[in-house]
Amino acid sequence: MPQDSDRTLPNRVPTNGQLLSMFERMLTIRRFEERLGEDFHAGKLPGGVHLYIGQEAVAVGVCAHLDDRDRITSTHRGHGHFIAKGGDPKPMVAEIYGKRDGICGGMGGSMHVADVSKGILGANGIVAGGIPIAAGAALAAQLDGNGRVVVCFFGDGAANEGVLMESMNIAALWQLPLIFVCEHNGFSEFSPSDTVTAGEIRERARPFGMPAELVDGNDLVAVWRAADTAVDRARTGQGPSFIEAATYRIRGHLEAEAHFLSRSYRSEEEVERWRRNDPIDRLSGHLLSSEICSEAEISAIEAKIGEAVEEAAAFAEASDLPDADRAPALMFAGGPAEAA
Amino acid sequence: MPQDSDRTLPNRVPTNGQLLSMFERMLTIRRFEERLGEDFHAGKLPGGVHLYIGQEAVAVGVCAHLDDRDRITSTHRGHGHFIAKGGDPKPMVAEIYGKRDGICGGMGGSMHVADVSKGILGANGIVAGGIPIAAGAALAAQLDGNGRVVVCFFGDGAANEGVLMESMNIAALWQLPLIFVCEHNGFSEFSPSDTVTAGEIRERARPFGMPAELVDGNDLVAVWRAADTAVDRARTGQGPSFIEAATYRIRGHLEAEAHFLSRSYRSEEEVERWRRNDPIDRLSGHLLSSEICSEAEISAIEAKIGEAVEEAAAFAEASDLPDADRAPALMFAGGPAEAA
Amino acid sequence: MARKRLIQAINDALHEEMARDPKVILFGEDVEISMFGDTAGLHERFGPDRVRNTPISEASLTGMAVGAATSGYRVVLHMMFANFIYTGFDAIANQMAKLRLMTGGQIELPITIVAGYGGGRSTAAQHSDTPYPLLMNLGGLNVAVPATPRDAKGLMKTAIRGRDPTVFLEAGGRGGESGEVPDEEYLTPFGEAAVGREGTDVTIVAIGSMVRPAMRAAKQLDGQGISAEVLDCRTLVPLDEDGILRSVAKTGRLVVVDEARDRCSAASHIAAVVAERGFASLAAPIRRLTVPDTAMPYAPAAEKHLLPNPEKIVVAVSALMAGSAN
Amino acid sequence: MARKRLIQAINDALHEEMARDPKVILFGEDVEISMFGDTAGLHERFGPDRVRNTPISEASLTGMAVGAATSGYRVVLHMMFANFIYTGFDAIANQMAKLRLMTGGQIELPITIVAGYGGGRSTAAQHSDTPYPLLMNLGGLNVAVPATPRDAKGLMKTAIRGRDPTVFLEAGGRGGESGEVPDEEYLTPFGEAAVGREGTDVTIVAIGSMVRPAMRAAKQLDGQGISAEVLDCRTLVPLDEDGILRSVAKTGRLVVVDEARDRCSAASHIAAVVAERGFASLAAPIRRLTVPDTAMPYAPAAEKHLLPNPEKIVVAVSALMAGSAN
Ligand SMILES: Cc1ncc(C[n+]2csc(CCOP(=O)(O)OP(=O)(O)O)c2C)c(N)n1
Ligand SMILES: Cc1ncc(C[n+]2csc(CCOP(=O)(O)OP(=O)(O)O)c2C)c(N)n1
Ligand SMILES: [Mg+2]
Ligand SMILES: [Mg+2]
Repeated sequence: MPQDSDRTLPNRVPTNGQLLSMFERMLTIRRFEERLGEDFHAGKLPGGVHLYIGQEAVAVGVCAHLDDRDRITSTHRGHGHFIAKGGDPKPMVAEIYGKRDGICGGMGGSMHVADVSKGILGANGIVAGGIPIAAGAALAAQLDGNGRVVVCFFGDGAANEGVLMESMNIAALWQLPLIFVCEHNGFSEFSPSDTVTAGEIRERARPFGMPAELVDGNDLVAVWRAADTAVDRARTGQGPSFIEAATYRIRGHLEAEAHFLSRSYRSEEEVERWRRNDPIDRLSGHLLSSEICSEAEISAIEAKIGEAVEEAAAFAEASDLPDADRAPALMFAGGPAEAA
Repeated sequence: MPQDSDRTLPNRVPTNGQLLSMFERMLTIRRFEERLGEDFHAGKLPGGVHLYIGQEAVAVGVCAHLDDRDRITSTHRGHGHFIAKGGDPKPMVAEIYGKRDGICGGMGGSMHVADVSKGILGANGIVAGGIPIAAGAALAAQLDGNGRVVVCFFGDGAANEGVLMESMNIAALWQLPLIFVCEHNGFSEFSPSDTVTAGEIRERARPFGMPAELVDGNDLVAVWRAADTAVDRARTGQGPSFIEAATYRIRGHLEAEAHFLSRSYRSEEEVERWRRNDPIDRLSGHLLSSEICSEAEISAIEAKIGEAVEEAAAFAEASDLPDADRAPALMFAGGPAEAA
Repeated sequence: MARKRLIQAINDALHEEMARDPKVILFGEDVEISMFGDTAGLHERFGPDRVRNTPISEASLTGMAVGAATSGYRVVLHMMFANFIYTGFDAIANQMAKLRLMTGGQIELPITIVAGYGGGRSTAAQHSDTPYPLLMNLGGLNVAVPATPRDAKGLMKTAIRGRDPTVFLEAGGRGGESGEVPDEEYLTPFGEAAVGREGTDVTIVAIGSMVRPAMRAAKQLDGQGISAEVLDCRTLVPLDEDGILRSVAKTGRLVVVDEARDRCSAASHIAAVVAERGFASLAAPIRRLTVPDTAMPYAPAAEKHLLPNPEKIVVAVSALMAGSAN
Repeated sequence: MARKRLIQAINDALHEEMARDPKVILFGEDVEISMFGDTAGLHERFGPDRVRNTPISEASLTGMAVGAATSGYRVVLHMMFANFIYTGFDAIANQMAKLRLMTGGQIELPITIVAGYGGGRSTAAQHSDTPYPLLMNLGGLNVAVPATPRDAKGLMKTAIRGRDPTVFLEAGGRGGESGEVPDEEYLTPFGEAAVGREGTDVTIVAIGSMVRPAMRAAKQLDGQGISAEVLDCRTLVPLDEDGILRSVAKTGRLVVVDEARDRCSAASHIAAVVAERGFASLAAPIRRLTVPDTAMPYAPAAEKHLLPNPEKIVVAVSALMAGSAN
């Protein structure tokens, strides 16, 4: 993602170039995930997928402020964070296909896509599992003293795991360069959020002396601006921040849910209401109405992404399976560095 | 502890009879613990002891509102809660001596003193371990629907364990009859509290919509009044409350610490300052100055407690050791109730 | 008798026990809608007091089970995937498994922890662990691992009516195995292995999901003239040591099939018990078929490669009979 | 050579490794003042960036160790008493032991988790567990359990310089055993058992705190004309299977002494390995001396009763030699 030189100025708004670039990133996530959904239902994926569709503005608006040296931790719903942080979707798709050329060699699958070279410490199948990992990475960043920052993405359901409180306390106490991004998408698995969560999640950050902000998570610019401030604080040694992004999970908790749930847990109207609040539509509407780009340019972006999706799927299909006996050798990096 | 019939009226103050009775309870804790400290240093106790000296007003001021049917969970520093909740100090001392007549048959020791018949679910060697146990007991109390309440006592250090946040969320969400009592005694083991705790602990309760109050934990009446309100709320189905009691740990974290610490972690002046703020002295001062009782009456209470201490120590000394092979049979209550 | 899937049998057991005893309560994440189907219909039938969804707060849930159980309730706590037992491990290991001893026997803890375990469905490393070895080592927990719908129902009922904590692990992916379930009320005892098949040449002890491959292997072995006795542990704590020893006394040979990782597995423990108490009857080395000490990979072939299966069992038994240990 | 206590030897190792490599950092509850003495002086010498106290937040600490280790630091995480490993178990079991596989080998996790373990000092059930069996079963962790100050120092240095997570358990109550520690720099290899004493009649494999009682027992047995070989595992993962098998090939008899609870103990696993790979050399049943499946009671006599000791070892070995298994 291109960065402007005035990145740390407060109260900035994204440039037109940035908006366009973020639009492309959001659409990339959307189209790749739509394809993964199809692939799942076509029986092409060995495991399940949790799709991020509808939440793209959060990952993209936050990660727009990050470089490769910055780090993120993600969740079971991690494809969007992976792509937003600059991960290559091709080996990501291959990973989800369980192939040798997958970013994790087919060992991790959808819930574990990671590219450490890009600072993507990984999706995580353990709810809130990424939060303390991010705190540890933020400690490392602080010790390195070179302005790196760390973002942990987690859901509203994850906010009820105690490690959140623990990590907020440590982050505030040590003034770690860590940004907590809670994606409040309405559900904790199949439970509507308010049936499992007391009060407002962002308020839980304040007792630690941490700034906490609620943003419209379907408004790319709002997310971008909140993240701008938070990342700036973290980079300049002013400690952690908390962003709660209100958004909505358009697809099921996981694509397989229709196969095993005996009843639905939300109304079609609710989903429809949120579909009309689609973050990508909102952004493209803005791009067009502000004449930042034309319909033709958007179509060109669509076409480009469409090709990339096809290419990635073909790549994944063509990739070999990993050696069946590969796993054991991956458990340990090797003997002690010098004892051997 | 005697209860007045107007127990649930708001804005009450304790009666003179209650004050006297609470004074006796506080002094009982103090004298028993002083003896346990001596016994430890005399090598009479097989294990270590964490003394509650200086914090007595908290346990007593809160437990004054509880009956046997109410429940508490406690900490590694649990003798005070045990006695305050109506536990018999005699088998408690025998327990700490590791004897057969100990309240737990010598199996638990100081960190596990429990008398379930009195609603004392036990001291706990795991920091914050009692908090979710209390939440579960509060769920049971709510289901029983008979107005029982549960109190969990925990330290300021324990407030950094994630289970606190989790249990606060659940308690608030389900409006459990649970009172969180955080005894802020200045230290998390050997770390001064502010070196490990960001912000004000009680503030962590508010985001859940829970009332939270700071009280002077060395002021028995202040504790009693805060607990009165909180217990009243819980009994009447108004949900959980949070009380933070500011107090100080006069003795070491554990009595053995002088044997193994290479340096001290606080100044003598600090300890001295808090000694002058002793909750028992403050209360006896009030009792005398308000002419609620005379010096002679206090001496009589002292004498009575002194005898009880001697008696308990003699009882503990005289008690046999538990059978050496007793433990394995205590692990399971037995086969399934009806399958056998 | 009716043919049912394992998950359905467990669901039946929960319905029956909750109807029978109003003190049985059930909670866990999304138990109302029921991800696996094992808790389906309970919320609708018994209401929100007795069956309720919880926040994602495993560390508290296990502690709450202890607190509610000390207050007279029989708690069924659903932990969804067995890996999340690790998330709530503290109160299991430090409280649930120890509190009765620590209080000198003052309390009983009628708690049933339910979770789905095991691999084979590309759920990857964080959703396919087989944690019974750890739980067995804690000392204060019963551990039930049913292989058949019949036993799943009977063991669940026994667990719920028990006076001690039981971890009940279900190999329930895609509904689990099918099998006949009696119509009448019954309880399956703890500590009694089931003889899946009688035999004279070799004893195959299998656990949970491994019983079916063991039975298949035994059938194939039969064709090769090898008579295998298959024992299904049903519960690992208590373990039917005598039953296993009796069988080995007859056959002289033991193969243990276990979906857990090898080191300190249930298979290791069963092997150790027999190497001590049944040594005199052993005519051959004790073989363990387990998962190598590896987290589960996602790619199906890589995962399958690690899991015991009928072919591997046949090879192991044949080698044992031929006098080679490989 | 200088005579030192185990805890002092560990402290020396930490001082040396932190001086050697600025990427080594250490954190945990009260590591600055050092409850056990193993981290004494480090905060003063290396400063608050590299040695710092943490809040009581075990679940986060283990996760943070993973996060810092993936960012180029060598993390030493002190968990104080081994029971608190359960409190921070989630990230150990679900992240630390699995993340390398899950990422297809993208990361290394040079993490050393330190904790004091074991009973014998009336610290009661929640402060005296011996959790290595559970950790061994997780698959992705090295497990070191030194018995002597020399090995404690050498194994700690090897752990810190390693590329994988190691749980380093110290039987450090009251400073631990005393012994000679070389003055010069050395590393103790993982996966090589130490021969505490050579012998020809029986192999006694012992772990950590059990090595000394095993050595004492061997001495007494010598007086009875029984020649016992004592092996000290030093690391349980990797386990020196070959070394154990070589010894049993010579002696034909095996007794394993382990302070863990019996079910799925390290002793069970070692017995299982030998019952499979060393069966041909076995002249007698394999005996395990472990702690019954019990939480530790507080009363000293009740606690002592459960722990293996030289007398129990002598009785077990004598019975084995006499041809009875008890
Ligand atoms: C420790 C743990 N507990 C439970 C689960 C099962 N689980 C997976 S996702 C999920 C809901 C997460 O909700 P939220 O954090 O809001 O994320 P969302 O799915 O809405 O993106 C649950 C309960 C898990 N994976 N890990
Ligand atoms: C889970 C866990 N972690 C660490 C410890 C070690 N420990 C015992 S008491 C204590 C400090 C507790 O501080 P606080 O909660 O403030 O209670 P206080 O000792 O001040 O009464 C610690 C760290 C423990 N017992 N349990
Ligand atoms: Mg959500
Ligand atoms: Mg404190």
